[in-house]
Amino acid sequence: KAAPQERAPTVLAAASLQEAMQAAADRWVGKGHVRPVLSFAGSATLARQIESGAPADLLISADEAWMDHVAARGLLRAGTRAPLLGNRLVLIAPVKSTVRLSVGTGFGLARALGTGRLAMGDPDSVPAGRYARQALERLQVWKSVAGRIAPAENVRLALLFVSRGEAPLGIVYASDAKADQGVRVVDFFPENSHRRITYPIARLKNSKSAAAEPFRQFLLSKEGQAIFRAYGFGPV
Amino acid sequence: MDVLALSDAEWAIIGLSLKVSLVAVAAVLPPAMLLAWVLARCDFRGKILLDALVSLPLVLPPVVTGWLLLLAFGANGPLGRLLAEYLGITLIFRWTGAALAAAIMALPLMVRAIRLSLEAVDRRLEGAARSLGAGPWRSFASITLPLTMPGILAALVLGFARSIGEFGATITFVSNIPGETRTLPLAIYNALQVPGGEAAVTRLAIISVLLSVAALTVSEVLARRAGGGRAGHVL
Amino acid sequence: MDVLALSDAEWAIIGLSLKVSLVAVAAVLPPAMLLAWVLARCDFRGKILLDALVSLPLVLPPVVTGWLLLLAFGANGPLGRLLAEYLGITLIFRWTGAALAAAIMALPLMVRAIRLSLEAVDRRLEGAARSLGAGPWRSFASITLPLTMPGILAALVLGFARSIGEFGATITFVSNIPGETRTLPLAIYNALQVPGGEAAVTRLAIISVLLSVAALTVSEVLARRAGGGRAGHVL
Amino acid sequence: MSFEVDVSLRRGAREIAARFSAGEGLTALFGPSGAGKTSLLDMVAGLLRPDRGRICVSGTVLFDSAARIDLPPEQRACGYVFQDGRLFPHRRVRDNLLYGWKLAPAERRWLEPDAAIAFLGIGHLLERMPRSLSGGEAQRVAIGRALLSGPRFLLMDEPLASLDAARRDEIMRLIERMRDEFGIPILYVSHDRAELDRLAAAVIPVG
Amino acid sequence: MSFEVDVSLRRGAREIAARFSAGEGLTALFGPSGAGKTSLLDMVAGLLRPDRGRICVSGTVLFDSAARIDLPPEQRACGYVFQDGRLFPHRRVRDNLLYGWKLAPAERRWLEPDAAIAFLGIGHLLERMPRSLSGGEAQRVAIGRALLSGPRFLLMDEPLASLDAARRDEIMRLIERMRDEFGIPILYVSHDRAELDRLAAAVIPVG
Ligand SMILES: Nc1ncnc2c1ncn2[C@@H]1O[C@H](COP(=O)(O)OP(=O)(O)OP(=O)(O)O)[C@@H](O)[C@H]1O
Ligand SMILES: Nc1ncnc2c1ncn2[C@@H]1O[C@H](COP(=O)(O)OP(=O)(O)OP(=O)(O)O)[C@@H](O)[C@H]1O
Ligand SMILES: [Mg+2]
Ligand SMILES: [Mg+2]
Repeated sequence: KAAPQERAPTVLAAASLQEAMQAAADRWVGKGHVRPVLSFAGSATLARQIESGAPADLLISADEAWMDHVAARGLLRAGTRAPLLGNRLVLIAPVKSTVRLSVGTGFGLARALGTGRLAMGDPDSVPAGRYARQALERLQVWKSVAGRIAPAENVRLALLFVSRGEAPLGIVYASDAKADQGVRVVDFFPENSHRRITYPIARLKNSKSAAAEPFRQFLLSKEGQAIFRAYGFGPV
Repeated sequence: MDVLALSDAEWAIIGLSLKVSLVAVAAVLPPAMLLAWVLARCDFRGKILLDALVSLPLVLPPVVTGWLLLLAFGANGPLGRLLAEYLGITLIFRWTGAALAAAIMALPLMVRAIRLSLEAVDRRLEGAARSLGAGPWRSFASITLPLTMPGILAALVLGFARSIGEFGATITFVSNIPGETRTLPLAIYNALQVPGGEAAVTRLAIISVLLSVAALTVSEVLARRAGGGRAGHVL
Repeated sequence: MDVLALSDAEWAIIGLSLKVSLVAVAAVLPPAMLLAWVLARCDFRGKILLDALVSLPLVLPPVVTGWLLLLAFGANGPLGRLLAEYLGITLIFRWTGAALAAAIMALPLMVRAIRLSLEAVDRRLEGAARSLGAGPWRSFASITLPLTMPGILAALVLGFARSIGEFGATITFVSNIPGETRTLPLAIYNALQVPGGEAAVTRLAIISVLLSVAALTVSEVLARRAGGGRAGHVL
Repeated sequence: MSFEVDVSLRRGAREIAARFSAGEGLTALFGPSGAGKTSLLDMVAGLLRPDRGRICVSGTVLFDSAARIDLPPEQRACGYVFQDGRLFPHRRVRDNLLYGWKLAPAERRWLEPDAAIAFLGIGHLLERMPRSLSGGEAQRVAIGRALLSGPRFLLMDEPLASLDAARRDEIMRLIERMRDEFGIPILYVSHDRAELDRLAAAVIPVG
Repeated sequence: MSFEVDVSLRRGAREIAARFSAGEGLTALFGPSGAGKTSLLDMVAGLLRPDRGRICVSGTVLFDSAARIDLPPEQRACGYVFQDGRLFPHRRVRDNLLYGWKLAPAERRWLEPDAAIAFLGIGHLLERMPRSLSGGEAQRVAIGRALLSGPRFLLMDEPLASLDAARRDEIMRLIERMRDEFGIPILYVSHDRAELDRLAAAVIPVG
């Protein structure tokens, strides 16, 4: 069905989008298009690859900072950058944990941790960790837990720490918590406790595939958005 | 075992991993031998610096090596540009790039192993070969090289295993493109990112291990054939 | 160079990296020698499997090794529980865990290097030592061990370099805790994740390289002292 | 009887077998190249295990396949001068010489290092590494090492092969002294008839 | 003149120097252990570089420090029987024997492998690895390897040291034939006066 001359777009996407993007690509193929080539890695890695001239069509970054970095080098096609999806932060605990906490200003996070550590993305390098630190700072509990975090390299690892019971509590994206049977959501973080979480998408300047733009449009469309919603991502 | 009924996609990943690793090891063997020879046999100022340079990919975190490869061999990198212009070769986002990354990561291990064996060769045997009429090259090929075989075999095993397991430099340099650069470790990484991906991780990890067991078996057989042994003696 | 005026935080990272790597290499040397000995000298069914087991950390992507370490040595892992209960040792989120990860990753390299040298030892010399009155242990310590020294030195260099560069298993097993588990590669990784972090990456990478140059220098000096050489002969 | 040997061993295509009892003094093994002389010494030293048989030196059973006795080499206390020298390449001449001496109990040390060094004329070589020695120098160090290990009996495999006439004569005098003064049994391999005529009480043909 | 040698070399504490011209036939180097005989052969073979001097064999200058001539060993075409055998441990006896033979140009091959093998009595060893050979077996293979390389002259460092009387005699006859029939100059080291009396046209004292 696919038009034979249609060249598959290469999409560089943040690793945490893997399942949702696979599903979106499946749907896209179902509509008679060529399957896009999806490459998943950390946003920093992807941005550096683009910077060094990698032949790709679309970039979906897990944070705005790396998209800004690429934009500042003039590597984006004007007018194609858009927020693709949003997310929320949640406080999680192992499924078997009985801890009860409601997230709010000055909430008893340190006490709830006991001698354990708080698993979260590394606030120095992982977007989810940066948002989490910001939220904890706004809620005035950061000082009490700053020395007690377990900064993970990616959110999946933070989930693993919690689901294995190595850490009694953790902070991850709602989309990640939803997918993992080993953890339960203790509470959501208030949306105003941190900067808005967005995953931006943009088409790259040296994009050659004509199918790139329709696919980008598809991801931003209602149909595309519904797919992301199903995987726990929020609207922007 | 049911876990080992592989899907087509998995077979493709295995095939790619094998291709990348074998090409990497084959391509890096000659320079590794040359470097081992220079380090074992020559004495010059800056030898330790050469040694350090060779060891670099071992000392640096793989992502840094990948990043440096990206800077050098990317489409905008100086070497990448040269390759593209004069040889029409692109490495970035290609399996050839994955092979380059694996080769670079395997290099220090292979050089050490070969060097170790090379330094143990009794050079008086080379003198004997020369006095029997062999020029330097023939003496190297017929005496030094076979006597270095244990080190070369060890280097091949180490290099192959390292290549099969190479992740950080690869994903940084050539990204994670299915069918092109998504080798076993990258596929494992992908599976690890997916909740409930543990089963897939386990399958892929077992495959990796089986590949290396196969490599080890081949090397043991070759080593035995090369060996000979001192039949009879207790001590 | 101005880039090398290090901050206190950087000094702390260097200190931690050195501590982790030295402890890892020192701790893994005895088992590496034992394994090398068994693989070089004993013949038994399943030898290739033992060989494969030792090579596992080389073949698997480091994150998988880290993941397995987490399952085994986490507070809720079977081995982790044993250690905590009987020895009061916790590894997870501790520098000791980082050292364990580094040690496991260094193991296959070290075993290969030692084994290579061990297999090259002329066993008739052990027979000579025995006939002169040395028991098996003394013969090992006074003959076999010193003759294996080139391999042991190579193993130490490889192991140290590998430990200094270890990233994936460490960050997966013990996360990236400043002052506790944030070694050089983890700090480098962090810097790489931040736009504009290249300067910090470069500084830290240069430090890594300098550490390994130091290790190489020490090993070369020791090797020279152990060596001796065949003065005079051209061939 | 100082040596009672009755052993056999299959090596490749060849069956090496010997059976002899020898009294006091120096017993020579004599036979063509490849007959099995070195193999026999290796079996007496405990470095090569016979397929079957019995080895007894000065009344001590070292090996007996029937009785399942097989003393490890270090308990046999032989001083073995190997056909190929076999010096420890990583130890200086001095440490090679003293290797066995340090391990020998004081009462078995019937030769002092200084005396041996002077006698063998290797005083100027003590700090050297073995690989820099000439053939005859290495041979003398090997003889010294074996004698200094306080052996109860000696195994000597062509010990004088690469020595000049003067040295040969001196070392033969030393061997005679060991044989006569200390009463040490010696099993000796040589192809030199004159040497054997001078030293050997018994000549055992091998092969 | 077949050998014109005038060289000196400092080795450790010792100064090795020799100056001699020798005519046809077999020239023996004779001297105490450590005098420098092996070093001299190594210098003639091109394996050890003299500090200064000149080496000329059958009119060909192999080394001349003044004229900066230093032929590499493979161009000197000597057949060197080393004091320590020095067989290639990874090659079967057959491949050791034929190593030089295969490299020699046809016109220089004055000895056929079959003849050498029969003569040296090593036909049953051809498939064996060197490390399984006895001392005398290895020595014979080493002699065969050197002779088969089609040498223009021979360097023999105690080639008969570990051989029995019968073998010795046979090989001495072979050496006499090479010397007389083929007119090959031979530089020969031995500690055995009888051997030298029989073979040597000239005896050069060393040391
Ligand atoms: N690398 C070295 N360093 C110091 N001295 C050396 C070295 N190599 C050789 N020698 C010395 O040079 C001298 C000559 O050695 P060479 O092997 O030529 O003696 P040789 O006449 O062949 O003796 P032998 O009859 O015992 O074989 C010896 O005293 C030896 O110790
Ligand atoms: N591993 C082996 N495989 C096959 N044959 C062997 C092996 N080791 C030794 N032999 C053979 O056993 C025989 C006896 O060897 P041995 O070294 O005892 O001889 P020898 O009497 O000492 O001879 P020589 O006087 O030449 O030193 C030889 O023919 C040798 O080739
Ligand atoms: Mg023998
Ligand atoms: Mg000599």
